[in-house]
Amino acid sequence: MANYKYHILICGGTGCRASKSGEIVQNFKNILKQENLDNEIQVITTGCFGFCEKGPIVKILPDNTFYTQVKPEDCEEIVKEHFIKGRKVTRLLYTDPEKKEHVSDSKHMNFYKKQMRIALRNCGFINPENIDEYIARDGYAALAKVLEQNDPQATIDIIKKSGLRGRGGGGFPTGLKWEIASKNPADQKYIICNADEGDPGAFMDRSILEGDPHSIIEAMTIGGFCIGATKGLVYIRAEYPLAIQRLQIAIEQAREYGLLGKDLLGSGFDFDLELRYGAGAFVCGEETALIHSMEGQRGEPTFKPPFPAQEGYLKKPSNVNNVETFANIPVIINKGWEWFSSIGTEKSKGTKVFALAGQINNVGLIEVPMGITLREVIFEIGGGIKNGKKFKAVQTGGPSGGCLTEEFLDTPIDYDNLIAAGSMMGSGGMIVMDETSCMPAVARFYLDFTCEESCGKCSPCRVGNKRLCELLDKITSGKGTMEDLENIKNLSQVIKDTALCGLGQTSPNPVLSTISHFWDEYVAHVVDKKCPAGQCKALKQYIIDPEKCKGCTACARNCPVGAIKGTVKNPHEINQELCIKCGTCQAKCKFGAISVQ
Amino acid sequence: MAKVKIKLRQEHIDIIKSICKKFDYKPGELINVLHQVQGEIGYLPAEVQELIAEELKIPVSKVFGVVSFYSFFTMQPKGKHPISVCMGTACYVRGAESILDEFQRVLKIGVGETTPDGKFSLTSLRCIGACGLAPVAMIGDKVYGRLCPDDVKKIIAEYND
Amino acid sequence: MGETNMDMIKITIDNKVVEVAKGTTILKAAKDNNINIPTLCYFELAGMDIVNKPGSCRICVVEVEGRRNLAPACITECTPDMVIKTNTTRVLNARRTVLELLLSDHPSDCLVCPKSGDCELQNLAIRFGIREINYVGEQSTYKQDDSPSIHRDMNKCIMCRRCEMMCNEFQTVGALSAINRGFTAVVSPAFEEDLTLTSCTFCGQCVAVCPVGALSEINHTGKVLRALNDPTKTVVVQTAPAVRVAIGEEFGMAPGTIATGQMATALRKLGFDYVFDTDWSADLTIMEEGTELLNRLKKFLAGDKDVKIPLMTSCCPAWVNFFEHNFPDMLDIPSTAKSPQQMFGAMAKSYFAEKKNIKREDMVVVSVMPCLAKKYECSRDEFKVNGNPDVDYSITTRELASLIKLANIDFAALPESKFDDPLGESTGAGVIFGTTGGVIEAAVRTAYEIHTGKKCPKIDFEELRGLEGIRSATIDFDGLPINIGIAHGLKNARKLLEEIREGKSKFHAIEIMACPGGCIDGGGQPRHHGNSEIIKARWNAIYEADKNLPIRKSHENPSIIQLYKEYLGEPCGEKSHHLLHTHYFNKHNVFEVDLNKK
Amino acid sequence: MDKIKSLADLKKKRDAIQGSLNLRENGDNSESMIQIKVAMATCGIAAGAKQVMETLIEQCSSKKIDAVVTQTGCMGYCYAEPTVEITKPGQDPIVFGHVSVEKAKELVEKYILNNEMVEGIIPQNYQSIDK
Repeated sequence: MANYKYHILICGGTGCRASKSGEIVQNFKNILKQENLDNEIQVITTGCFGFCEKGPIVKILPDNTFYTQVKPEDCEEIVKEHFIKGRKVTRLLYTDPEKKEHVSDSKHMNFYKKQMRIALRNCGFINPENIDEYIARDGYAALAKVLEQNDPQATIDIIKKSGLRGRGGGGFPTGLKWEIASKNPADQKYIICNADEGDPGAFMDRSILEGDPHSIIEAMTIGGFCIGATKGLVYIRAEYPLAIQRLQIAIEQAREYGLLGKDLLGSGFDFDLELRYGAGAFVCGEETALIHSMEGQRGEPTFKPPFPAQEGYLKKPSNVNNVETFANIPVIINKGWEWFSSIGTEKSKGTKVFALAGQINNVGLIEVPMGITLREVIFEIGGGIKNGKKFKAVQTGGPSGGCLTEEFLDTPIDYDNLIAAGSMMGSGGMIVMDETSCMPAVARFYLDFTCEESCGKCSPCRVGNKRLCELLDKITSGKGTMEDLENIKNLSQVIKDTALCGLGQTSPNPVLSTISHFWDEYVAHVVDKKCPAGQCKALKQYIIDPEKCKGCTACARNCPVGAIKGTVKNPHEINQELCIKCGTCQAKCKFGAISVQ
Repeated sequence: MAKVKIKLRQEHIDIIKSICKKFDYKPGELINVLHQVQGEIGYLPAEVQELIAEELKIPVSKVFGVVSFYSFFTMQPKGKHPISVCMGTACYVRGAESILDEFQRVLKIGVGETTPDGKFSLTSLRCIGACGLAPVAMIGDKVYGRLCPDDVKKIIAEYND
Repeated sequence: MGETNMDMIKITIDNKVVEVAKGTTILKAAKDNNINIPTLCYFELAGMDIVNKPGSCRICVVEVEGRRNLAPACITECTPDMVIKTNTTRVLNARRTVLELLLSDHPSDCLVCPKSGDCELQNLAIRFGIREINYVGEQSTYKQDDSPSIHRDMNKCIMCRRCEMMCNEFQTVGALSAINRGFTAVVSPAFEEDLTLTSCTFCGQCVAVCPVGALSEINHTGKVLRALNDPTKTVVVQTAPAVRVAIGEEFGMAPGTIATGQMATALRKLGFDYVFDTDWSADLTIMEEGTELLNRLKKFLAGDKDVKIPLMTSCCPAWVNFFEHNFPDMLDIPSTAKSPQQMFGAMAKSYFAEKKNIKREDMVVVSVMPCLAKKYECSRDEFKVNGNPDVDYSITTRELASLIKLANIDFAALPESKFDDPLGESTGAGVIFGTTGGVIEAAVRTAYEIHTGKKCPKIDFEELRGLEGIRSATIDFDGLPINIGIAHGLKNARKLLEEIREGKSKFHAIEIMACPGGCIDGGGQPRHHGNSEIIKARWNAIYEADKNLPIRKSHENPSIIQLYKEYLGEPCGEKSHHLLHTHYFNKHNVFEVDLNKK
Repeated sequence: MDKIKSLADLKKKRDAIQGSLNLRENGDNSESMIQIKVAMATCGIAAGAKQVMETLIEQCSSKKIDAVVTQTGCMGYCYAEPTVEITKPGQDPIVFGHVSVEKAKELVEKYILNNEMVEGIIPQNYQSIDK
């Protein structure tokens, strides 16, 4: 066996793979072979490091060098400089945006400093396709412990005491959920993992499955043992081919090791896993809809009760948890509930993974202890707003959440505070918006999403959200009235009050929160017929300032619809009738002569 | 009311029958069957759904009810180069709408349509998880990140030889 | 304190403390306390195994203390000490808004809608006093779909899914399903194609339960009026047994009123030249079907392997469609006897036409049926002679009522009159064709006497009656035990057919009717809006009408005896085989290899 | 592949593999560990730095010392190759010159484990490339 002195970890998450990280892996392997170093330096594809903004990421251990935005052609230089000459390739190191200094160790980066990785503990650290690496990190030790103890209730109690709550959105206490399912007797029960991540802008579940699939297998087995289920099902998005592949490999490996199948670790407990594929329906994140979908039906939610714990998959008691929730389980058992419950706030324990995105410098996947403030997340971890613009709002909780303003920046993040602020935790999407984002337009974007994803079963969601979307369309196109705003408010409230499932009940949140925090902006659209953020196409005009225009013709040449007329060296003019407000002219103008009104 | 004759290519009949058999003709496996059949044939036209219904012994209306519910399933053949523009929130706030508009304008097709020559089809999808590269579009398996409307023509030109 | 009943719980509803049984829904608890919460998608036919409560329309929401949002009353069960308010401002506003939303995606063409006056959505709009709709926007547009029996206008669909439930759960036909999602979600056949291209049996139960005008019957009243006003035509009408016990409801008479006499008078007033009775041809059906049963049974008992047992009745056209679509391998199981409607048509246009010397093309036969499938049945090619159908138009009980109203006839005040002879004379056996178990009871009354040559010791076979979905009884044919199975609802029929296919059926004869309770709740009957008491009243009325008749066995019907003597010869003889029997078609989809496509 | 049939099996398996991951675990905690850098430029390798580095890795691992052994470029003490820089947590780095395989063992034994000073310290100021 080779005695490796160095490990090169290369992010194999979807984001980095999109930027050719696969090619980087191959190049490293080839070059190391040429240089006869392939027995000393090991190349490992890992899961996501989280710092997607700067991907592809290449990390070198043991000296913990963190190279960012690596291109396949950089591999040779890294090998020659870093390994052969022992010099770091400074141009690929992360540059601190404030101090303008290179930082080589990820621990010193603001992005990682405040993070605490529990669910993501193995992501970007182990090779997800190698069960041995998982075992070496105490993998399956929690399962062994649980099986040896042979007391499901004791394990349920640990989870209950840890204070772990569902990470998929609702925040229901996980231990309690398991307890209810464990107390419903049945000849067959099911434990189900909801991996149908549908929030547009959240990808933590995918990252965990891609980076640490065994943690889910282990946790589901533990859950199965606790509730008395011998069968586990993972409902996974078909649009996640890599996660599916890694999970399948992991399941195979676990079976080969006897960690799935019959008589696990000599305990007499049988457990196995199967995959079920989602097919592109956000509503299937709702557990009853998910179950119907797994049964081969339309993913329509049904009224609860009966809860899945009473009557779930194939009418048998079932327990549904999401990926991130499961990822916490083995750690809690290994390190104890006391340790876990010492992290976080009074009612929200542990950490939460957020997908940080939007107009922010450091886009990526982060895991932070509950109770951290939005300010810390956005300005320290996230590195602040892109291009030095002003912070306007942050949207949490995806289509079910709301927009929070500056006044909430110092609120500690947990389930209850977010709800109190008019938003919610949701699955952990966190979209930061700057002054150029128009709030009514953002609300419309989310409503558009809800309309498209509504199953159509109940009238408030089927028709109500459609009408809400149409009303917001009216507002953003400058045709709204004050009466429309009143109707929007009433309709939102009624939908919240009457919709059948969580999707419908929370769908007006983006509207209600923006209306309450950005009322003036709505009124500006209605009364002044202006979009203060300059985003609403129907309400803006591109105007060429004849003073500044040098007649370079760049705008006219680039206008996709030929709406700009003018002769060389003479001021140009935009035909507003033809203009599609794409903004190309403004981007092309070197003289800053084109402005939006 | 009357007997309906449904015509299918022999190879498609064979594919569908073997997939249904693999899933033991269980109606509960409908979605898995549809996934695999679409994977093999590329799309799920009416005749294909009729045969799946026949094999699994469920009403074809239910099969269509499922196919038309899930956005992943399509009854239209995809173009040779299927284009998907990510409309996830991260991409949206970084201008994905204008990218999608530009694709529609350049290709002269709407979302969910295929160009008459069968070369390109255009869809929007929700978050492929490459938020760091937002806004993002995929052509086939290739991801294009940090797009601006100007890039669209160039990208399409790559495939237009 | 005395013993507390463990199964009772206390709740407070609109400030009143009441006790309800555990498991009671808020809707029921309210109703029992004279609080009528409005509903729309909710539908239940008690005792018939029919329930639709998706909890999806959200019209019935109420406020429950301690609950974040409003609770749907139809599906939320009462819990101990629950405090419910059914009429707070919040509730009323929510209901009104939801109703406005439904109306905002519904054409406002009430005045010309087939459901006007009998529409549950319209009733709600009246009840809520809707004067304007605050929410407007895009409306759904779907193509209109006409089949021989059913008209679909899905622009009016409110997605209550009652039709889908009937089609799939009660009938297991599966022609309809919810399709698409979100705003575009609607109930439709696969690929939004026409019903005629599906396995629809035209049972009409979707129409029977539709709360709005999305599903309605194909209306033939105009054609009937034209025929009645055509002096060159002799217009003959036949009325099915179940019509007489339901038509009174359309004129404010109590459910279960037997209005045979008024109906006959009304038909004459409408201008029909001959007012006859399908009960007459029901008696004829018994002669043919009963004889066929005995013939088959004899051969079977003699060890003839080619003969199929059980024999299944074939009067119900939806049932015929059902097995033609779903059990094409078993087309030789059902009786070949035509249905009473078609036997009547065949006899009217041969025997009676010859008797009266009316040319076939000058005679128009109209049938009044509780059924929508009868419209399709009379359009089938095998029931035509040179393109001229045996039955020209089949109208429903509802359509007849509208004709009567149109002609300014005060139905309830009409004097009673009798049917014309000879095709109007019938027995109690003919009447009970109108409900589940009736056909087979009528057959037993006759087959017993023909088989044994003895008078049957009883007439009322209580063991064959009832409203359970599947029933069975063994009737002693003087030493020969005959096992009889009865099913109504096609899901129950499917079960019996599958037993036969697996060789596990113990029955010698099986009666099938597609609709709940049989023809009394056919798709063409006056609407009961989920009140199963109405169906029970009709059911009682059928047996009462049977009892009221002097002759109660088909083979004792003098007109039938005369018919055989004068015209047909003997049951299942050559002439009756030609005129009164039919054959069935394989309607299952066929898959063919497409050789043209590459 | 052998099945894991018991908790003991799992532990055995974990212990067997854990070594291969130590490199990474340690990298993650480098601040709290002893860092040993071996100068491995051409001059160092010519003087036997490769064997020295292997010895150090082996010694640390067999004596269960939490140390990160890495290679580095030429430190500029070409006259004293092979050179090794040892940084204990919270202390300034010390560079040792003329480190042979034997000397390497001594460094581990005396300086690292027992905190005894060992001959061969190069006293001059230096600059590592990190700075």
